[in-house]
Amino acid sequence: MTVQPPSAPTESLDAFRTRARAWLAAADIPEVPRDIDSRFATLRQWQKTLFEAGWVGIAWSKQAGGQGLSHLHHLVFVGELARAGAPQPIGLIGLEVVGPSIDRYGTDWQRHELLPRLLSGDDIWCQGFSEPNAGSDLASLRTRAVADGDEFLVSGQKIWTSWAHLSHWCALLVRTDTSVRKQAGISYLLVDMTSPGITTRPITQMTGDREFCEVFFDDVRVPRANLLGGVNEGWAIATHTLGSERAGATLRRRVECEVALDEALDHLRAARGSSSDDRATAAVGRAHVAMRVLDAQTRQTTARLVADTGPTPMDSVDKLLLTDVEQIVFAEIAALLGPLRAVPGARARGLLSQRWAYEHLYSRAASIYGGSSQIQRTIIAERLMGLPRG
Amino acid sequence: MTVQPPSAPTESLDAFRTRARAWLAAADIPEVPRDIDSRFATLRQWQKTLFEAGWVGIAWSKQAGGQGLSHLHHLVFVGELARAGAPQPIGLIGLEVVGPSIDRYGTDWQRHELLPRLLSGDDIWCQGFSEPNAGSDLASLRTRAVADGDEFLVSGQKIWTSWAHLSHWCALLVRTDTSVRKQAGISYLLVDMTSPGITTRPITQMTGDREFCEVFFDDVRVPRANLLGGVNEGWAIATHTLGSERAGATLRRRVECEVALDEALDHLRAARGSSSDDRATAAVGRAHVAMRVLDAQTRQTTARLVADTGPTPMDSVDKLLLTDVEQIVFAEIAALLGPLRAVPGARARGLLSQRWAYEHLYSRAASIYGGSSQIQRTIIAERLMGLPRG
Amino acid sequence: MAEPIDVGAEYGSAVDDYLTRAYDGDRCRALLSAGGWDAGLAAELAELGWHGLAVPERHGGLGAPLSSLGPVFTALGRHLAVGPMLENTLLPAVLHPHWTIAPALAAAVETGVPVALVDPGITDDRTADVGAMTLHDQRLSGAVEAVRFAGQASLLAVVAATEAGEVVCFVDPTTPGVRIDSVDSADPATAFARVALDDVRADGAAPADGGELVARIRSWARLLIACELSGVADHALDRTVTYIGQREQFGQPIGSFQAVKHIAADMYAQATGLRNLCTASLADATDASTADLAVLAWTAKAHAAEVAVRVCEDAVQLHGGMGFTTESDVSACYLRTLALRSWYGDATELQLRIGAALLDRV
Amino acid sequence: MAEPIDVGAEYGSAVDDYLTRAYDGDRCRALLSAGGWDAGLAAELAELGWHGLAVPERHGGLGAPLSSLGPVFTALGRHLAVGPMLENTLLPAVLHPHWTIAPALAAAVETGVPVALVDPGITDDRTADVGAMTLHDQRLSGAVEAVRFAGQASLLAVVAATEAGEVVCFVDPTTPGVRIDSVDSADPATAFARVALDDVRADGAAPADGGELVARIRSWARLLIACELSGVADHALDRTVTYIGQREQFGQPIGSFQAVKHIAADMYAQATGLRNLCTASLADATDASTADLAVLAWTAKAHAAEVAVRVCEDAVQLHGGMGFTTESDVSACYLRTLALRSWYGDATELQLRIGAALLDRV
Repeated sequence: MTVQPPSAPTESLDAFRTRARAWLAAADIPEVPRDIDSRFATLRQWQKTLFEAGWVGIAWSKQAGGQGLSHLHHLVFVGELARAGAPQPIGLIGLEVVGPSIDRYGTDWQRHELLPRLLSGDDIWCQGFSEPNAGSDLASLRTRAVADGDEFLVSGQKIWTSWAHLSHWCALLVRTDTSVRKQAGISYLLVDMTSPGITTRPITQMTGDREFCEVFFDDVRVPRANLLGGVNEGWAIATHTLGSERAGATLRRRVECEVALDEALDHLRAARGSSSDDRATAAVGRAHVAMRVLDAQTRQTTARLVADTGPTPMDSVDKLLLTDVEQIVFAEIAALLGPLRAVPGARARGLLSQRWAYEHLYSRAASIYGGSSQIQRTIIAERLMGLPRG
Repeated sequence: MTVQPPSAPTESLDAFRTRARAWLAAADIPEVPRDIDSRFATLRQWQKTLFEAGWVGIAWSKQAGGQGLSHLHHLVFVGELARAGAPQPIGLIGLEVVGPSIDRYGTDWQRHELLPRLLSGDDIWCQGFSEPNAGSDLASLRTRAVADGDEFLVSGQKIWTSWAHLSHWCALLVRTDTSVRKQAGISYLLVDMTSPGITTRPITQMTGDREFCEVFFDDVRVPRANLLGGVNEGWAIATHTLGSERAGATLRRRVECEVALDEALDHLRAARGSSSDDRATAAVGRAHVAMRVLDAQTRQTTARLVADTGPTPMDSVDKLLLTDVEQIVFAEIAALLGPLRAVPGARARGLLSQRWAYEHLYSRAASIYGGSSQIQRTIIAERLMGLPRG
Repeated sequence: MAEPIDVGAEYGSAVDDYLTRAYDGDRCRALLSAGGWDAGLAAELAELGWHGLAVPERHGGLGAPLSSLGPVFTALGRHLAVGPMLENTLLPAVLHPHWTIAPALAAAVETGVPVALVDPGITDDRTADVGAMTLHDQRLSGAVEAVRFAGQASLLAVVAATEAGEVVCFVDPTTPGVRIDSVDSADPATAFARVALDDVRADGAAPADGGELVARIRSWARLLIACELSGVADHALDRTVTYIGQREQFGQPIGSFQAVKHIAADMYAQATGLRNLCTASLADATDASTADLAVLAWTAKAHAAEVAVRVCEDAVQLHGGMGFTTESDVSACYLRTLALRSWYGDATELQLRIGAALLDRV
Repeated sequence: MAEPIDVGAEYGSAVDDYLTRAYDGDRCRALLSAGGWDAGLAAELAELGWHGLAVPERHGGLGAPLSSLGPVFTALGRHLAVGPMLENTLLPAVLHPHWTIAPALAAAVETGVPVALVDPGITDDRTADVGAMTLHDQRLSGAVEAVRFAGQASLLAVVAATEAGEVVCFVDPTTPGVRIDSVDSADPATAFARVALDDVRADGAAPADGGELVARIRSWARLLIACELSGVADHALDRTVTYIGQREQFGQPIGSFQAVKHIAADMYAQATGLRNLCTASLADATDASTADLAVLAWTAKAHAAEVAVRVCEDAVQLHGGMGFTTESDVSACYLRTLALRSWYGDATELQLRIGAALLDRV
């Protein structure tokens, strides 16, 4: 496979789609192994392949090493990846959360040193934001960094850090001032995961996945040059980037759900033959309605992304509806497995049990991660509806 | 129809049921008119008929003018009335809320003067507890009573007072002390509805019913002899009686729902003929499951009533489940009306549109009256589950 | 994916503005308890020219696409407008090739005297209860139990079954053999009648394009009712936000209680989702094939039926006892929603049709 | 209405006490990730005599009614007990007339080595996916994709179709023509195998009473699974109450937030309703006709399937990220619930059967 020349910045979406489709049709799309170490290795290699072909950092500026195209181009590629049955690049945390923050708030050294390897997949980044005692109340984090000459000494514990045990770098929020309002005493450090004093422990999810980790920091030394932005400016950086990333994540998830539902429909059609199956019919009807709601909702999301409105409380409406839709879609499909849900290798109505049971379980996490549905409802009530704070 | 002799206190439930069934089979059960004045007159006459035959105050003591039987006997009769398609006596507020309070907390004069006419239906009582600005927060009521010699001068406004415009007496909660905790400054007055200064205004419900009223008190004079219990003891009396009545109300409503569902089933069976109708089949299945849940739940309620445990927070679980069940049952049945729901006189699947649309609408009020579902959930969480007060 | 254009938003705002000025408040409330029909209002709206929006310019209309009626119906729903808007805007626009044989179509646009749609196809579920209509040798026989505004109509557009499929025919309501009996209505914004035809001669459409035309009428009826339901849900939501921000219990507005807040936030999200679904469906409908249009319309109507009912039920709940009285707007919203929910199919019925259509595709 | 007696509550408490002492904690957690079968535990429970509860006294059992197994299964559910309890308690008790031809039934009671029930009737919905089994001339052929504990069983009780209806036959798993392939399990408390029989000679029940017997086994399986699901829901609820009382966010226990409280209160009400439904169903089951027993069992199972899933989903939600990991009990509760939900029918399937049965009654 040869590296294609980066396209002109004015490339139309249709032309871009055609080029992406052609490339994917010829590409050697990897099977994703179940074993977590091989999965990581395979997906990292896939990111490298995508990068070399010019499909990573599509909406990043050329100066930052990207393709200088628009968010819509990026979304088109996300969709084409999903439709081709190809995995997304594994370094999403780096590409969508950490990278944009470094690009915007970083020093020259940080940008030049870190961004190229982040894009290429040579460095995979993880995100050390959440803590065991600060779930929905993210700002109450307690991991401390104390200045010590040219370094910070970091101690504390993070959780829900995906791929931490295999990552090279960590974007870490730390408390640098305990005397002020909780949001005002937080700094953002870029931490080399090979630093002495870091240990990681993968947590098993009920899906069987083990990519989320606890990360323990025990007097870890981080050079002052690795501070992103100023001391105590971490909260603003983190929330800006988390907010910006949300719209992209919503749109990516929409495509994943759409592709999955289409696939389920193919299986159901193939298995149904000529016999009627009212239960599957009703389930497909409900799932389709839900998916259309998400499609309609994300047209607004796309419009906001194009207009670059930045984070808004409307993101919470998106999140709530997205959660609703994916939970409806996968619950409907998974219910069609009947008693064979208990047997992962079986097929019911043409649907492979383990595949759809997995999707269903995974959808249950949607109302928890990225701000629980309870948090989203409070944001909507107070910030969009103007209801009084309790 | 002759008045039957009161049965021996040891009459078995089966014997009692047989006697009730025989009486009802021979009784002249009235059609209930739609017009509210005629409805009131008809139902009042029906209570008199029931009273004269010994079917009112079944579980009241003989001293108080009742039949001296058990709560279970009373429940059997409630069920037999429903199954015979006969209305319940109209004076339920008197029989289940006010009467027991007068019997327990009243003076000799109050008991002898008021209870006999309350039982016979000569006096119909209404309940002046709720106020426009004190819905779920009942104790914040503002209707004031000021002592003035041998009288109280009452001013204020009540709401949701059923049949107020046609009632003879009102059980009224008033504020007699504004300097203490809100629950501690409430008194319970027995007010003659013909007193000068009382005006009533019926409110139309979305069901079309007009038996709930607003009641305005404008310097109404109430003799001190009409105070039930002591001054500022009204809250304890009201909550005791409201609590005791709840179990009975739950059991009565269960019977009504059961009878209605059976009737719907009869219509559906008759209309179905031999054609299959999956939608009706599924609806009946769901409604039956719900009804069985209520049946099972109310076995516990009955056990508590027999053991005379008094009000408990378990009543809130009953209320929540009862609400759930009636809303499921009537939503399922009403949905079978399809577009003909809009045309009250039409029949769909053998179901008369206006009948089942009414039942459905009425069921929606179940989560509001008698303590909203939100209030019940708070009680369950704090008093049964021991969760911390917010 | 179609671009998110806001079809006919301008018309919608105009209707919204007019109704805010001339209809809201006492007049609305009075008409909601007056049987769903008011000749004065019908004439007034006709006068304003609203019915001609989607009528071709050669017939004196504005020639806007049918999708531009969507925002109009959302506005009508938001104001709980009473009367035969579907009959007076959609039918003249869709049936314009037949204006010559049915001049009452043109009159409806001008005067507001409606053309009633006599359609046994308002549900696919237990159609026997609704009735049936057949056409043999250009003569119509049958009955339909529930026809909107038939008692007020100057013309009946009758959907009848033939051996070759369904067709639309026209009948003058004064023709011998036509029997129209007004019946009670549980929909505060609609008057109903039962229509029976006994061997009545029909003027009308050729069977050749009948099926297509009937499908088109029903699809657009579903889309516009979905928009109207979206408007009703918006109205119930608005009233609720106002109410819970003001109503105090336990010394604070009930809208400051988290449990209330979260119910309200769900209403907001659901109503927003429905609004966006309507907008997207209208945008996609314009160029859709008959089959795709049907699926779009089933989908929008199915979701609208479900969401509007849910939002109104929450609105009633958060209003407490007051929401259950006719003195609050939300009770009218709920009754209207319950009536429209199953008109041309509720969620359960339509989901089955959607599922069947999708599973049959190869 | 049967009196609200608490059938077998004593047995339930005994099981509860034992499991609290000897099973909870590390052992439970270890077994939940060990494939759903542990020979040691099976032998231990047999040793305790639990499997003989509903076995007639003449066979050395306690002769208690089948309904007394209900509280036992509730306790098993509450402790997320792993293993073939249904196979070891229900089958020997129901099939006791056949102990002489199938001595493994007695052995199951004594040793805990299970009798597997090979039943294509675990769902009525798309049965083709599950498999089929037929009996001709006393010879069995067919396959069933999912059989609990067939890989561990000393005997197969096979439900097979004949021209005269369904019958139960017995097959020694070592007979030639029997093929048992263990398969992966998504149920943390159950091991599964695929069972195929190729022209295998059957010992077994006479077809005469076959239908009755098969109906009885399935009804009791449904009732006991409903009880187990009720126990699982109770467990998820208990863990959640503890968790939200301790876990702090924004400076207070999350259980003090009204929105969390109200979700928890609904869980409590739902779990209570299910528990009471199970108790009432067991009380009514004892004297019920086969037809009534079937409706009772469908009803209890339908409701259990729905409520247990809902309660577990809320439990996971209120546990936040932690609820989604295998380190919390609620995730195991949820996985167990999802596996049992459709075993012998979920709510959707069974509601249709209930509705059909009720509408067919005259």
